[in-house]
Amino acid sequence: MKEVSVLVGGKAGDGINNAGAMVAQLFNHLGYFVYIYTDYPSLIRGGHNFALVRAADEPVGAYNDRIDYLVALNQETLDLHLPHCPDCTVVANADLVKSIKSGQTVSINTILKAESAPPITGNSVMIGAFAKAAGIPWEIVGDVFRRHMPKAADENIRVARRAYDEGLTTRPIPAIAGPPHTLLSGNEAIGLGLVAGGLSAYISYPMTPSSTLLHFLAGNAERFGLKVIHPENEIAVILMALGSAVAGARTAVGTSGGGFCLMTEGLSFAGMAEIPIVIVVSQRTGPSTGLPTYTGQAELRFVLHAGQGEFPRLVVAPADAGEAYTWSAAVMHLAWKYQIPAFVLADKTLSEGTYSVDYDRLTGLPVADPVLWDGQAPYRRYRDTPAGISPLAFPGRMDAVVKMNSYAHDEDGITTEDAALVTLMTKKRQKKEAQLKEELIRYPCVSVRGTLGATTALLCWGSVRNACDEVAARLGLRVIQPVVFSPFPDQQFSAACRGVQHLIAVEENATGQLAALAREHGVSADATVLKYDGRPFTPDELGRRVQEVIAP
Amino acid sequence: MKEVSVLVGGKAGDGINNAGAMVAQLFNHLGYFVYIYTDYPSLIRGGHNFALVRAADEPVGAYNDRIDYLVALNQETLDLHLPHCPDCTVVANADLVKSIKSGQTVSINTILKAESAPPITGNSVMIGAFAKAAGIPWEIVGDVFRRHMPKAADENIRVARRAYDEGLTTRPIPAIAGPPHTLLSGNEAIGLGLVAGGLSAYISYPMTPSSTLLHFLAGNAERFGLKVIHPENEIAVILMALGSAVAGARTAVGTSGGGFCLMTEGLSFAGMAEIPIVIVVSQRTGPSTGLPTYTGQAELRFVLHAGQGEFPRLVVAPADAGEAYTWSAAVMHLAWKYQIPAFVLADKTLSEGTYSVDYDRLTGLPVADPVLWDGQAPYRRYRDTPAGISPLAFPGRMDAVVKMNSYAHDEDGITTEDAALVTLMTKKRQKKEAQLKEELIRYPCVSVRGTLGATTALLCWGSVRNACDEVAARLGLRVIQPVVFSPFPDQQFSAACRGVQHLIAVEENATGQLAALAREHGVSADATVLKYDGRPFTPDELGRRVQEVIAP
Amino acid sequence: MIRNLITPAQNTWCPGCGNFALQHTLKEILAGMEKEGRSLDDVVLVTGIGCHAKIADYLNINSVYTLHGRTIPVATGIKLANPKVTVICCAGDGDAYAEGLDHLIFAAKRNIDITMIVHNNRVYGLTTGQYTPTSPLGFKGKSTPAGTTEYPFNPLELMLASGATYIARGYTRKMPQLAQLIRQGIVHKGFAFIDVLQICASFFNMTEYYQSRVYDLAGHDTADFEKACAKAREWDYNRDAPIALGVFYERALPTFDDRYPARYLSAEERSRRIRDLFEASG
Amino acid sequence: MIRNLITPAQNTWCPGCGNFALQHTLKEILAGMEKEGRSLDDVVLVTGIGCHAKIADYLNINSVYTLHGRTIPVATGIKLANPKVTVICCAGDGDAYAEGLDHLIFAAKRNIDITMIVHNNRVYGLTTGQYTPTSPLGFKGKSTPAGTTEYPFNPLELMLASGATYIARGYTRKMPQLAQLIRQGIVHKGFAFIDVLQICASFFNMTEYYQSRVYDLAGHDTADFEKACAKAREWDYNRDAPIALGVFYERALPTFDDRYPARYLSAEERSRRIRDLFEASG
Ligand SMILES: Cc1ncc(C[n+]2csc(CCOP(=O)(O)OP(=O)(O)O)c2C)c(N)n1
Ligand SMILES: Cc1ncc(C[n+]2csc(CCOP(=O)(O)OP(=O)(O)O)c2C)c(N)n1
Ligand code: SF4
Ligand code: SF4
Ligand SMILES: [Mg+2]
Ligand SMILES: [Mg+2]
Repeated sequence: MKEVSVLVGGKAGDGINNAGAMVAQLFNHLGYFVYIYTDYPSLIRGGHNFALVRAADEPVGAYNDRIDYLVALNQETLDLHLPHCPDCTVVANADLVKSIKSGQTVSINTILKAESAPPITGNSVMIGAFAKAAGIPWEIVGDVFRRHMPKAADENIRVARRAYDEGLTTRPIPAIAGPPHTLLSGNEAIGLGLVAGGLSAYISYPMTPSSTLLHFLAGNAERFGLKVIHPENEIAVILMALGSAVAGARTAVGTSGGGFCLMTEGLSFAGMAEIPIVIVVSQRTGPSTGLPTYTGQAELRFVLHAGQGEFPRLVVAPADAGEAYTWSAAVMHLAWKYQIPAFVLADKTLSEGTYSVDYDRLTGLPVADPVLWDGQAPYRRYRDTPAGISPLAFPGRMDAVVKMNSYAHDEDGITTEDAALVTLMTKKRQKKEAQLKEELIRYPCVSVRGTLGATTALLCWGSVRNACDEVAARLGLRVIQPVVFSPFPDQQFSAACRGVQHLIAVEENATGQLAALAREHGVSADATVLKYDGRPFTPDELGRRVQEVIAP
Repeated sequence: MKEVSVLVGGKAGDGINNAGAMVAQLFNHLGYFVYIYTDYPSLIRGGHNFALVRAADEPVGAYNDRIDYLVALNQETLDLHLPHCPDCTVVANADLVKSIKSGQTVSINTILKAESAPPITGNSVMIGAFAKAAGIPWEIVGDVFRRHMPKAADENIRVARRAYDEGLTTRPIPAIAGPPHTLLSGNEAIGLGLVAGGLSAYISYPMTPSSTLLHFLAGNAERFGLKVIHPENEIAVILMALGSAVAGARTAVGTSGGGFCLMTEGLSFAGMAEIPIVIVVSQRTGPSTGLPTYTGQAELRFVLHAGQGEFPRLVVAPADAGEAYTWSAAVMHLAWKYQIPAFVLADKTLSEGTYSVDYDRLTGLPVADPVLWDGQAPYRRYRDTPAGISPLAFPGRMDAVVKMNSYAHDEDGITTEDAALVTLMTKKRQKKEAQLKEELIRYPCVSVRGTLGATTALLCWGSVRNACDEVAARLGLRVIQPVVFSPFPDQQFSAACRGVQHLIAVEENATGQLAALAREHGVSADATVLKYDGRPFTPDELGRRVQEVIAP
Repeated sequence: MIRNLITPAQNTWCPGCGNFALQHTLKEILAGMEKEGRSLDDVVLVTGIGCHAKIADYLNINSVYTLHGRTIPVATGIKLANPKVTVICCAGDGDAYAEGLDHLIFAAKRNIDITMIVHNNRVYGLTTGQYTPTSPLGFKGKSTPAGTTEYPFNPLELMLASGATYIARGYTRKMPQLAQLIRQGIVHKGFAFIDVLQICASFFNMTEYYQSRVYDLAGHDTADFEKACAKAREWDYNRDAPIALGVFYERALPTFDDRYPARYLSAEERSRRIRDLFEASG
Repeated sequence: MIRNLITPAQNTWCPGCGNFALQHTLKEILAGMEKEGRSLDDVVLVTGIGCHAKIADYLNINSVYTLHGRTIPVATGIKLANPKVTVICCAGDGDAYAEGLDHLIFAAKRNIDITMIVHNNRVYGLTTGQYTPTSPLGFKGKSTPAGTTEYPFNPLELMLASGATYIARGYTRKMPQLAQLIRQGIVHKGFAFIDVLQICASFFNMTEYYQSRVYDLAGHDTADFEKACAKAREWDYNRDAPIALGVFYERALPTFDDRYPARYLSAEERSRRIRDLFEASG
């Protein structure tokens, strides 16, 4: 794999995210696949932020230990990162770094003064300087500014150009053949997937790392005909969303673990009253407030079992933006077909990571259609049917009295305490689950990757899959990634595990939640490789740790 | 087993619970062990209520299909129950039942008028009539009234006596040798256990079937020096309780599944900030509002995994009032020793069922002591120690700055985002769990009962154990009942399962949650016997269903 | 087709319960709407959990029997998704003033066009008699056998402070007025709040107390905020005082649902726009 | 021993943030208490989650850094368990007025003896700039890029309607007065509420706006409820109007914690009473 990595670092408020995005677009327009990881503490200004852009000639979804270029807006960036990449090419802000041993510096202040540009354009100076160091043709740089920083493009281009002209090309990056791709963050991909699945309302209370999904959909509400609402708290979020769904609008909510806690009572209500709802949970490091801006995979079991009582639920955990897009659409369709709560389970790495996506090469998933009432009165909201799915009608529909109920109820939605009826209705809901499980056989619920016939396999889920892919490629391993967790795809999972002699579970949590779940489904991992400090596995680190357990 | 069962039925508001309790006391004073089950819909007046009193010459904790006496305050009681016990002895309220084929009637109205007693004494008439039919000596009846209905005992005794004198003894119940026992409901036993564990504050929002615990402790607040608070909602409940614990008061909360949903964010906070708290969750039929006054066992997995992130928790599910008392005390002690959230997981059957308890024969459990700060400054709230337990000090303690934190934090309780520190503190919490698991080896975490060497075993938990005991006695089976679910007692559990060839999981839920958990811990049940209509298994019904799976 | 407005579900309220009056009143209002040619298919009843909430089982119209304390967000969601429907909430006082108080204040703040009827029996009925935020100081319920230690709050004052645009109080033993207040609340465009003093026959029977104190707010200027405050404060749900019934305050203001107009996108248009956005990000 | 009141934790507020003023003010107040001979071991700071809440890391006193929106129940629990400690809450406006509004109203209703300081920057700071319940109509935040569609509510009015016994408003650029208001709030026996207009330099810098409008409530009769209401309504957090700073209202009332006296039972006494109860039930 041909690859190059750039770290852009500075303090919170310096616009590091934007700088990273621009660097990524430069690579994108040079023909590379890119991935961006952003690392920032939970504060608004001053702390250390960095964006890691990795570009390669094949799709990537993780950053690695090696860094080729270090773009440093301040001394702290050098202090923190240079020791780990002594050979990298440094492009530093002369105003804030002490002397550097090698590499070049550019003075943001001087250039801004010369162009009488505002401080906010400071990071464009660094982009210009980096582009020159990397020998990226100016046309591409100018193009990328005009396309991706359309607001005040001219000003930014001016300062970038001056830095570009002042700098030297020291370590040129070749263009490679290939069209630019769409660069999407995981949250943007989820949002677009939901829209593709028919989203008409998104309701959310801000919580990192789900907030950017709220911001993205709020910013595109007009474009997609959405109602985007930010209510008083997460309890209001889930119940407003359920009300919206009751009235016939495809609705989703988004949050992280702490906010999801407050939604669990509403979740169980959706299960009992059979209200379709999509819940996006983006995990961060817990427990409790934890590390708000860092990643984790410790809510798989919580999402699987949250809410009192038992009811069918769909739980899907995509690994990258492409999967996030296609599955979010599918999750919405399936939620509506089965009238159940359905989850897109993400994590900070996925939600806030940026990936190259090729719209035309996304694997389309089937589109499940809802079962609508045929108008034959009387309408019975919870009519029992062979598949357990009751035809849908919404309040306002002529001649349908639609009665929804959180109590145990009869087919008309009237409360009951009758033992036989309670059993019948529980079975009705179980039939839906069985039918959904059946239908999911046509979906790629378990992704098998790497060396398919290898007898040593990495078992993983969510964004960690991307690092696993790379390790598997290096070591010749199989990768087994369940995407759907509920209803559990037993058949596909055991097929995926066939022939595996050494199974290594790789997870970003402290207990091995997927490993435990696999055990429950008859498959025991031989070892677990766990990490729970909020930072994603790099392929390098993961490779080392996997090798330790393969050949101790 | 010598046994006799009495069903007392009437409409909500008739005082059926009280009548059941008095009948149970009559048996208690005849030397029997008793068990009371009450069945009532979720309404205040008018629906059908019944209390089932089962008395036996050995301890019982379930009611059975056979009924010997039917005490009917109204016609509905006869209509609903007589078909199922055609041979039973009927004692009916002449005012509200049509003619009866056999048995005797007594007119409540006539007797109340004769004694000019108020309507509320109506059920005492029925108790008197029943006592006579059962040939219970009047001294015992009078005694029981004076002891257990001290308010207005005279009035009640007068009407009971008149009914007693008017009736005939048709099916006498012999007294047996044996002292009377304490009769306690599961919730009373939990409450007393918590008090024994040092409870000083109980905070709760009413929710069936936990409400009677709130009422019991509120009614005894003075006696036990408790602060009993009913705040605005369950979120306030858990956080007020955590505040109380932070200040050094042993505190518990109680709720059912729906209310527990709202506590999950606080739960995770307790996990991260290491605040000891006891949470009583009494299950009812779900999902959602479900059947508020009926039972269920569908929240085992929810309680095990609730809250974002991972942290140690203690989860204990007692089966009867005796276990509820001893374990509630132990749970409180262990919560404080390990500074963790700890659960008493009950269900409606246990919470509202009444059991004979012999204080002197309760198996005492060890008393775990908290680790208190020795006063050596500086105080560090989260000091790492070999067992992971940080010595406790409370705000107000001289020279201790006590900083508690829901964020990832250092040993002083100051927020950190440092990867190494985050890992260290997670390991610290894991060490506590390991230590607790070690300590629990000295506790009876898995109860093995019945025919200990049998190769066919019933795997069960919570109140269902009582029906399993009876079935096992009849069929010569082993009963395996985990009492502790987290940390999972792997050692005791596999010891308990040793030699079992046919394992049958018996649960009051629709998915077999314990069976799945056992699979996760390496033990597969061969069959599940499930029930989820809100009514507990009777030994008779369970016996039939177990036989079906043993010899199909 | 004139429908039967009462379902076959067995009614399980206690004899003498004020909920009968509320049910009857709503039934009459619905019947009236139907007579005026309005389709009841466009009406949705949203209830919490409690005795009051059983009305969802009894009235034969669209209903959502939600969770304890959560009528308002569900009603808000329905109204936002389909602004054409009339949404009526029946909530308990435990429901609306304890478990879900925040939603009530935000509904007023947003001026969402729904009608909120609080069956204020000043006790938790269904859970067999605990105090609520409107029980008087010293109330001896099952959770406070020695008497509560908190003053009640005054829901009307809270609603005035929260920006509600229609604030009224009714009483289950003054049915014609109650019907009038609810009818007017439904017609009111915006958040309509009606606190209904509802008799709980089993746990807090205030009939005698109310009978001798209630009076009609005739002649009160409902546009005068200050006067509304004064009238609302006259009786604080604790001290003895005359208890005014009627509309305390009303004013016109744009509604929340109005501010979120429906925007329909065809499936093709939707796909095209998604594609465009993909392209713009490349 | 006079302790260092500031911890070594790195301060990460933005330059110009009003939280510095609040921290400095609290530090001075604490130092003053110590000088008067009060032990700071008896003070507990309870914070929510947000920029404001970082003060828990910075002030070297007992603290509980709780959850978003949950300062009050935690503070209430602490005060109930140990009525001798002084409990101060620092909450955000998102915290206290959105996520956890119900607790605020109940704290006022109960008159629990704690001091509630709301760092009201009228924006969610830590989550990078969304509207809060006190943001003005039309506020363009990240969740409402086209402007909010809701009027703010007025927290002072809500507190007046909820029965709060000490209600004040301060401003981070009027530090001596701010210190006075907080000090008085701490001394006040009962629930003390102080809404502090706090400058957020990054997402909603209202310095200019406030500077020209704030004035001191000198001479206002804090015992007069009606006048307090009028003063509270003068500025509604939306329309342009003079902004009064100072104590709006204060009165004496028994506190919640007072009503739950401590009752100590020795272990033996406790066992004896349990045993007695066992015996009584047989
Ligand atoms: C989250 C939650 N907590 C508690 C309950 C139990 N519960 C059911 S109804 C009710 C109170 C009902 O009181 P109110 O709202 O005044 O209604 P009423 O019965 O008086 O009409 C409670 C506490 C519940 N269903 N859900
Ligand atoms: C239950 C929950 N929801 C959401 C969040 C995310 N969150 C953290 S701080 C915050 C808002 C902070 O706003 P405010 O209370 O006004 O404090 P400020 O940052 O402005 O001081 C939010 C929404 C959270 N931590 N917990
Ligand atoms: S308990 Fe009260 S509110 Fe409930 S049905 Fe009976 S009288 Fe009505
Ligand atoms: S974002 Fe605003 S409130 Fe937060 S630290 Fe910065 S200036 Fe202060
Ligand atoms: Mg009520
Ligand atoms: Mg704020």
